[in-house]
Amino acid sequence: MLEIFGDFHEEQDESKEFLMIGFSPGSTSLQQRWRNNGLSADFLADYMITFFPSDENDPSTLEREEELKGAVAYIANELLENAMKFNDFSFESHVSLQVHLYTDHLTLMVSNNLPIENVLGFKSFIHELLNTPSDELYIRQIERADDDESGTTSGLGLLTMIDDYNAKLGWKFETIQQHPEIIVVTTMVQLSF
Amino acid sequence: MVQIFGECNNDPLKSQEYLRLRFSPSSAPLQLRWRNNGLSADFLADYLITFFPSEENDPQSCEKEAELKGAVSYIANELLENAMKFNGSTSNVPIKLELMLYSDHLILCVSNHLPSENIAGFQSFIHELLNTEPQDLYVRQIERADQDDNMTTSGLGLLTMIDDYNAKLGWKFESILQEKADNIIQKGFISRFLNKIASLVSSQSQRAKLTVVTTMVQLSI
Amino acid sequence: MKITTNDYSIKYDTETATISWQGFMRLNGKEYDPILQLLNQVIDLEPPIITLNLQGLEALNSSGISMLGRFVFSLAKKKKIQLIVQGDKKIIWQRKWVINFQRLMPSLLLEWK
Amino acid sequence: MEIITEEYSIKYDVATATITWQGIMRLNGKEYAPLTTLLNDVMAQEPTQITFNLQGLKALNSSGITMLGRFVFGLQKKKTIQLLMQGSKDIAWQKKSVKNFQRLMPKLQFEWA
Repeated sequence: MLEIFGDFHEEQDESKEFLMIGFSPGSTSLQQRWRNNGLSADFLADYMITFFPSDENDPSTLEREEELKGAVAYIANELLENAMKFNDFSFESHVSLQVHLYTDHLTLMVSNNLPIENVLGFKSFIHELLNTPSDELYIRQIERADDDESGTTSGLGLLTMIDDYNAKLGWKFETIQQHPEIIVVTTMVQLSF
Repeated sequence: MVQIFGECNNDPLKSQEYLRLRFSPSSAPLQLRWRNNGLSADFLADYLITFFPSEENDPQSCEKEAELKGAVSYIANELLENAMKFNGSTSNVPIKLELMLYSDHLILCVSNHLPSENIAGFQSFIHELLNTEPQDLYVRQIERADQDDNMTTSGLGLLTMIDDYNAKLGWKFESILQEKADNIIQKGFISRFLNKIASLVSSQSQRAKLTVVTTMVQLSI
Repeated sequence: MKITTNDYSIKYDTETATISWQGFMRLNGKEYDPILQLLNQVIDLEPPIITLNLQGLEALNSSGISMLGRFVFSLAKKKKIQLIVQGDKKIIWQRKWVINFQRLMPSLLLEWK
Repeated sequence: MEIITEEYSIKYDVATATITWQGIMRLNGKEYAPLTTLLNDVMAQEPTQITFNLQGLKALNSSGITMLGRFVFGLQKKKTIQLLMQGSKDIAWQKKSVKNFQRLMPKLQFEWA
């Protein structure tokens, strides 16, 4: 079974450059490998920036490059943090992160196993995200975080992508196995430049 | 068809920790993306080090960490440089780099498309590498480079892995169809489906045979 | 004589006949040509001793090692110039490599930091 | 009051009531708890104005933005303390996300370096 929410499409062939990273499900604690999220996000951003040769004598291109690099590093880190936090490590599967580059935009995608008990809650948050004015949702999320000391704030990360970075977001929920049921969720972020 | 040389475990045991990178085959000039080899190698080494928490107060463990990091970044960079240099520009086979971590060793694997005209030469160098004293081969490679200004020094990179880092090397040469190569790029099932239809419709002759070479480096830790 | 980029630099000091290397050098084969040229110019000056200070060169790929090897090899053939290599054991590739240069030129002098 | 790690630091200067943030902060949700404690201690001292100097904070993840948001939100409810934020336009997350804090506290003052 396959369900799509928001702006989601399969990668097109005209993606000239791409990079995919697959991470092991992880025998080490999340704490120990947490640092690797930022490391991977910075690498992805650094890697992509190679394909935007900026003109050293033109400060505006350098500025644009820095901005894009910052956006990719922020978004990739948020996507990875969420995937690592919510991934169901009881299955043999990996978390994957990919970036595809097109002439006027790029896409970032992360896939992970979502535990069955979290599927409904996540879908209802997606619905809220796609149908609530961002000002309102922003304040709502901070209030929620205030009530919830455990601080699983994935919501704010997705909201900032849309609201602060003008990204388009989409999700694919795919049932890849029935017994026991395994659901892989892929989050796609499109960023124009 | 599959051919194996050296110490190449065709189906390595599942490792608990791994990192896989897939790179698009070069559409940007090699010059432009060259910097990404070092960047990727350093990332791999940095990533790996997370799994070796060293005691800050223990200089020995810090030194061991620095040594492992240096070895992995050197070897991964050499493997990627070779893969990018030799990957056939006409294929759409992605270049893959994989790091697998085990309790007492690690494996670095790179695979790329090798144009058919380069296969015989590469296999004969592998033979030389596996059957010559490193010292002799080292001097021989420098002399060769001295005579040939267009040198492609992949040979020295592989030799240093064996001689300086005590790595075990192996290779797998595998023939695949271009159509299968397409599928190596993980795609969603819709485009996979469309591809399958396209390949059923297209004639046999459009499916070119390609050789993919995998270089496997084993390093004790 | 010097070559300076964002990633690395090479400087030749005429007075001490020392070539100092700094940074990360992972060039594509042919990109080493200007560096080889600089090294050949230094050989042409025929100083009695040339010192290579590699202590600041943190990374070098095998194409770079090959270039250095060729330089050492040509000095060994010339037999007129003494070579001193200054390395840092903390930099892995140097610990491994500087010893290999002695295979090409047994009279090479090694100084560790 | 200060928290210093290899990757980031926050320091409170009592004389100027300024909290200076430095480095890269991408902590796992719960790891922000000591920082929240520090911020609450500062709030408890009831200075008339608190200054956040964020110019050295190169990266902050959304858990960190949430922590800052909660603090701003707490000040807003309190109504007795003025907040001044100093940011840098060269840092992507600041340029993008600063308006969010103003949503929580319309009176918040912001200065670009």
